[in-house]
Amino acid sequence: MDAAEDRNESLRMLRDSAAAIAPRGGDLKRIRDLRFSEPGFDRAVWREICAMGWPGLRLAEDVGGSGLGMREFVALVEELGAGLVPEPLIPVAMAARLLPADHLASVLSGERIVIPAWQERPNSLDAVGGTTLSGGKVTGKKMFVPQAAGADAFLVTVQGGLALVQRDAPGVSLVLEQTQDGGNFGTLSLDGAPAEAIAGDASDALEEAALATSAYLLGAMDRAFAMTLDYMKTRQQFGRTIGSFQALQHRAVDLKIQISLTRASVEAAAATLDSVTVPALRQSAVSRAKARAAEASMLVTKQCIQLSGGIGYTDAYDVGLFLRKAMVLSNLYGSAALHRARYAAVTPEQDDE
Amino acid sequence: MDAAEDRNESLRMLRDSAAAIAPRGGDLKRIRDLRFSEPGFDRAVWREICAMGWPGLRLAEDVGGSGLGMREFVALVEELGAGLVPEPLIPVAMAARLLPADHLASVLSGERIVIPAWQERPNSLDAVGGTTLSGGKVTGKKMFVPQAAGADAFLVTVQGGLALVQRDAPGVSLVLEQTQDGGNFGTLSLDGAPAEAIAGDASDALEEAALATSAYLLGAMDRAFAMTLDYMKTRQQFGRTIGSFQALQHRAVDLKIQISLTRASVEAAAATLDSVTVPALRQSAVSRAKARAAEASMLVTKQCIQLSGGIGYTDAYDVGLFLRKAMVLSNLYGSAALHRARYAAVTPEQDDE
Amino acid sequence: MNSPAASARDPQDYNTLDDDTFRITVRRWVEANYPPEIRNPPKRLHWHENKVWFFKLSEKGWLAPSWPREFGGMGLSSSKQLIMIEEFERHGCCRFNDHGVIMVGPLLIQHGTEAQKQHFLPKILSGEYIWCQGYSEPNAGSDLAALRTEAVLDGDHYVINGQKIWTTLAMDANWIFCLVRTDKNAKKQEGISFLLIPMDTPGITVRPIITLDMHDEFCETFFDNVRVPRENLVGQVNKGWTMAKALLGFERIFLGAPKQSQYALARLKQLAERMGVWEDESFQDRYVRLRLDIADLRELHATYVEIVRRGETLGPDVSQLKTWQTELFQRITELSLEIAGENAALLDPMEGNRELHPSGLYLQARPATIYGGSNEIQRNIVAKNVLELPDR
Amino acid sequence: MNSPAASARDPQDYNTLDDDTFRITVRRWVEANYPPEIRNPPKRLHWHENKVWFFKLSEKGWLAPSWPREFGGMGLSSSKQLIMIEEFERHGCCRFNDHGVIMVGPLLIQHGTEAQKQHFLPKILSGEYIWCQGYSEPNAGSDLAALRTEAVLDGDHYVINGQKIWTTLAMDANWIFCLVRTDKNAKKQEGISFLLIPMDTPGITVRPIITLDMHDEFCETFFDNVRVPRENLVGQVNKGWTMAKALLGFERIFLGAPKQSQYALARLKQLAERMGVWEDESFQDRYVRLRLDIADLRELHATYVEIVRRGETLGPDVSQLKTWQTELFQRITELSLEIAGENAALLDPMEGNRELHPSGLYLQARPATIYGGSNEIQRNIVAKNVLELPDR
Repeated sequence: MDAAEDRNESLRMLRDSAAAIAPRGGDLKRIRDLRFSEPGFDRAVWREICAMGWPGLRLAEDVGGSGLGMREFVALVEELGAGLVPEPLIPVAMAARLLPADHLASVLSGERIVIPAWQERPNSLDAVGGTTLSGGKVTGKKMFVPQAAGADAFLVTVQGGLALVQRDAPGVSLVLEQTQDGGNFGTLSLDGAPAEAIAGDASDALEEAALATSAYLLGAMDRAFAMTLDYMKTRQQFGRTIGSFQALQHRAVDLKIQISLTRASVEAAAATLDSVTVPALRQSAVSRAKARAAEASMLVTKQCIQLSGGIGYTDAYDVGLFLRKAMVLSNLYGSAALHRARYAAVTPEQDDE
Repeated sequence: MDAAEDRNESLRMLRDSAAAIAPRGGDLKRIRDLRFSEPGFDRAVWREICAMGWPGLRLAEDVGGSGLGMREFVALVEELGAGLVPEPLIPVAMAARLLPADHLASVLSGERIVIPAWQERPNSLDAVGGTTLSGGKVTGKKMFVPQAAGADAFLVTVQGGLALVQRDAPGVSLVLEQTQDGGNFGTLSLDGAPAEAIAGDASDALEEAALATSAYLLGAMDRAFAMTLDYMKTRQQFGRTIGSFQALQHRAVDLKIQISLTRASVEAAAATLDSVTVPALRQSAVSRAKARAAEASMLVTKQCIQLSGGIGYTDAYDVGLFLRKAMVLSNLYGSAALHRARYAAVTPEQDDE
Repeated sequence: MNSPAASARDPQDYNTLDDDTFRITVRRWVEANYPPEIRNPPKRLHWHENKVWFFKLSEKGWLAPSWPREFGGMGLSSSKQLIMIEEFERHGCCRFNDHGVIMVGPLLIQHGTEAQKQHFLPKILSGEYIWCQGYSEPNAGSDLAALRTEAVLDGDHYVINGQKIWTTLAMDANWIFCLVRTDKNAKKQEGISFLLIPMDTPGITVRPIITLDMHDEFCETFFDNVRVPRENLVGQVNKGWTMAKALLGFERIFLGAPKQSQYALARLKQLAERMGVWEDESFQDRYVRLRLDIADLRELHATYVEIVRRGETLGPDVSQLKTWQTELFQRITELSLEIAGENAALLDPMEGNRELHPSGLYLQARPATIYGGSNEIQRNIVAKNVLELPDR
Repeated sequence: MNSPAASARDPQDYNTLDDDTFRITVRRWVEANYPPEIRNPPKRLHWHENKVWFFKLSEKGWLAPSWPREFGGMGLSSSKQLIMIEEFERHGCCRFNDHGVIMVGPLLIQHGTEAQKQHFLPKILSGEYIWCQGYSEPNAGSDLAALRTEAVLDGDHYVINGQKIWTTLAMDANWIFCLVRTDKNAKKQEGISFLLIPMDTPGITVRPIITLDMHDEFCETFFDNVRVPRENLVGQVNKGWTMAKALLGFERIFLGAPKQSQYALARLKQLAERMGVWEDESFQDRYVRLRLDIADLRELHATYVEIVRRGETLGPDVSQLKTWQTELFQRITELSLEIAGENAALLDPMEGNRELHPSGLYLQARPATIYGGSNEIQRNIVAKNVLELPDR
């Protein structure tokens, strides 16, 4: 019991520390101001985040990390999702899991931002693809690189390993597209770009990023829902608070159920990643969580718009920011459909019973 | 305008005439008493039905029919669905469409009941199958023959035509299974049974039966819904009429919408059968109507049970009879999934626009 | 605002043509005259974009199919009007700034003074006066009768104070027709009047609202001691509510038309092909359901069109149509987002192809269940006025 | 009613075992002692069918895991109780006539007089007294506090008149524990008391209710001037409501357990294989959604079990669990009917295989959203007590 209580206490402290960056119930002015800017986040805030040790939370203490587990990381990221924090914690933490010790210091300090570039086609969880590294030169094309505008270097997955490519190296071209949340995706074309070979395989780091994204979506949908409940408790129509209308009440309950299922699923998956090494079991848990988080976040945020009525359709209303975030993250690191299919493929039937 | 008004007037009269067998808003004691009996319907009532000319409604006047169209047949059958009339009008009318003139008199008078036996595997609309007629003997197996317990003869589809088989002929064996509505399905095994060859193809008569079944389901769900609305207007809980609770009101509206869609779909399909000869267009219209009627009737009747609360779960409560009827007819003459697939196969995309 | 072309009166009485001939006549004219660059616009166009079509219709004398011929309309029967709408939709004609033709004209023809008719109707047809609608307010949305923008008589003028919201294309308009409260002590629906107000009257401020899909179709309109002559009142004082409700008659059948859903389904198909899921059995399974939902919507819509064609009044059950169509439209755009993969995130169309823009269409579909009476209100209407479910 | 075997007291204190050892102990005993012919019954069994298992447990001293050892129970910790439940479920043990053990025993232990405890508790454990529950009435379903069955004091006896409904397995019981109205003038929830009534008292009539799935699990029970001694009152007069509510605590986590849905899913798979649709991509697509719905239910359920394990009280949010589980259970049975083709119509199992009975399972799933507090009530509870949405 004591160990469990200790752990709960440390999770609580971690969540509290997130308030420094994403004040609970705080306004979203900073988030709004950063939208559609480049790089789409604030480098100074990123350094604060690094000062708190978050990109290295999962790393061993001897390489500058905090030695904590996925349960802690997920708890933290959920808080950041509630605040729609745009700084690239999830991709950088993924890169940090893959970089060798001698590359970590500048990344963990925030001096350099390294973003993984692993994806080569839409709707895919294949972390390798066809990009090649040969004679110190990398050639290939990577898509949907998140918050790419802020990257100093890319950790590119190649056949047989990884390659670290500086953004300003010759043969590197980066095309940016804006995303609904005000951030950006990069398409990275590598044409014999000089690169440093890094040993390793991104698959497991990708699982962690997918689960962290689920937690971010959980935090986001929960906050959007809380804001909508507040609105329902104050908005008057027909001489009544709209939250008193039973049809809206029951719809709100259905959203609450989805949020509860997502929380249970995400937390159970984090516990699995912390305790189980069998790849199929890890993938099964992550796919379950991401499939739920993706669908639930789209459902919850779209209903929050509907429950807010006309005001919900204005860009000026904050709930819309959460909908846009769900649109960006739902299909990133695998859509619900992709994760459902993977769940079916890796999960033996009897595990359902 | 006059022609349309005349037609509407004749439809109204036909609907009114149905009240002789299925009194509007009448109790369902007769229906209840006949359940799980053999043959599952009342031969005397069947003769009344025949006296009103319903099995021959679609036949030309010179063979003893009324020369009316599918719009009329569908209007009539909808009323019978509202009264859950168990007499085998749909299968016998199907048989009547296929029998030669010299066989019709005894069928249209109600003296003999001929039921089509066309199906050889579940979930199929193949009206032919593998049953063969050779040298006046028929061999094969037919399933899901509706109200088979009351048949005097079966009109069996065989390769290249039809075969009329007397129930008591040698080589005929009929196994009955009870159905949820209190009727029965027959499995008909024919082992060299003597049969009379009849020229023809059951495909189009099968379309008519499928559409009529949709209309029956429409009548049934509409009546179940009306009964449930009455209950919602009278049942008191928490000092209020339960029909005043907004969550229940909105659910009732969603059911109403499904009923309205079904009505529009069934009536449009009947108009198509009355005016269009292209098989693909006819199949498309029928599949659209049956797919909607099957799903809507299951949705409406199950929700009527839920809206009725505990009493809805008793066999003694009449709404349950409509649920059971929907369970029997939803998948008969093609399930919703089967008809959706067929709709996709036969309907060119541009017809959607 | 550009200076308008002269409006014409078409000398022909099209009611004398049979339906097919009329349909062909309309189709040929539209094909010859509609500006191709604005076919099937993905968003509602502004005046500067759609006025070329407005003036084409105005010059032809086809701007107001429903108005009586004596006022410059075509005086068409209901069934002929529907044929025109069908042909315009078929060709992908845009909606122009039509509040004058659809709302203000019929209102004045029925309730206006002789002087109002003579002044306003020609200027509506010529495009000199372009209108927006001032109904909703921040605290009077679903509960429209709770509106509080106030008009107080001061000599020969009304003095207006308050705020309207969701005034469609107010920045394009030079006149607004407003519901205002003229009696604060009356019961909610009473004490409301109809006023016509020039947008350049001192004290009016218009602020565009940026919507979720980053469009500026809607505005907020503020009134600060705005003075208009009392002649600008339409109909009787304090009787505006009844007049406004009558004008809403057609809206629900319009919002329930299958066009939006059909457009979205065609985009879904394009996207599915592009994403390589078109052949997938599980996609096809969901796609055919949507096809059937539209097919049945088309039949249900046709039954309401038939009522209009017969010249009968639509009952409250037409709210079913609006509810089903708008939610179907949304479901189609939701499936589009699901299959779009990471492209669902993009702000702009995929690959520069405006027909491959699942995020845009998804966001555009959101307000369909909110405007024109939210679907919650539509369900209340059906529950009470069609199903006759009790209040307590 | 058969004469009961003697009940035993198990001398061992199982709380001293570690969880794994205890689990193995239970598992071995169940495997050795559970009658194989009643594993995984598709319907609730009657006393004549399930009593063999009841007496096995009674003889072993394992009938009442939660009761203190002094009263003949096992005195197990919450976590050990959960292990027992899990092992029983895992093996497919039937539910027996357990109202005495689950409801009446704990009620008496907390609120009963010394005499009541001494009289009733041993007879519950021995199976001499078999109980049913008299709560719901025809006009007091969701609104249970509206109950009207009345008990009027006449000297040393209460005289009971009224009607109960949904009295589970009343025909098997020889005692009923009833909520009755003892003060007609008090507010709804007040004025209700708890009475224990022998079923053979003159004036009691039991009429089975045939349910949609043609089972006779439930009854109506009529009281016509039924006289019972006033000593049969449990706890204070007019305080029955509070006691009854406390007894309902565990019900929602029980009704929210994934077992029903898991059972239904296994049947769905079997049916899909039989119908030849198992490999279809579109079926698999829907099947995996249901698998995931169950998987997440399992995780959510585990969080509530954890609360119980820690000995804490469940909050109103447990209503979410009951809502989700019961509707999921129904959705699974609905898909089963869809794929069953014409077999969906059959009254009896397909091919004589009781595991292939889609229509039966479909009907059995219907009341899950009605009993134990209808899902509408559960949603009201969450809306008001968890989301704190207002009443006006």
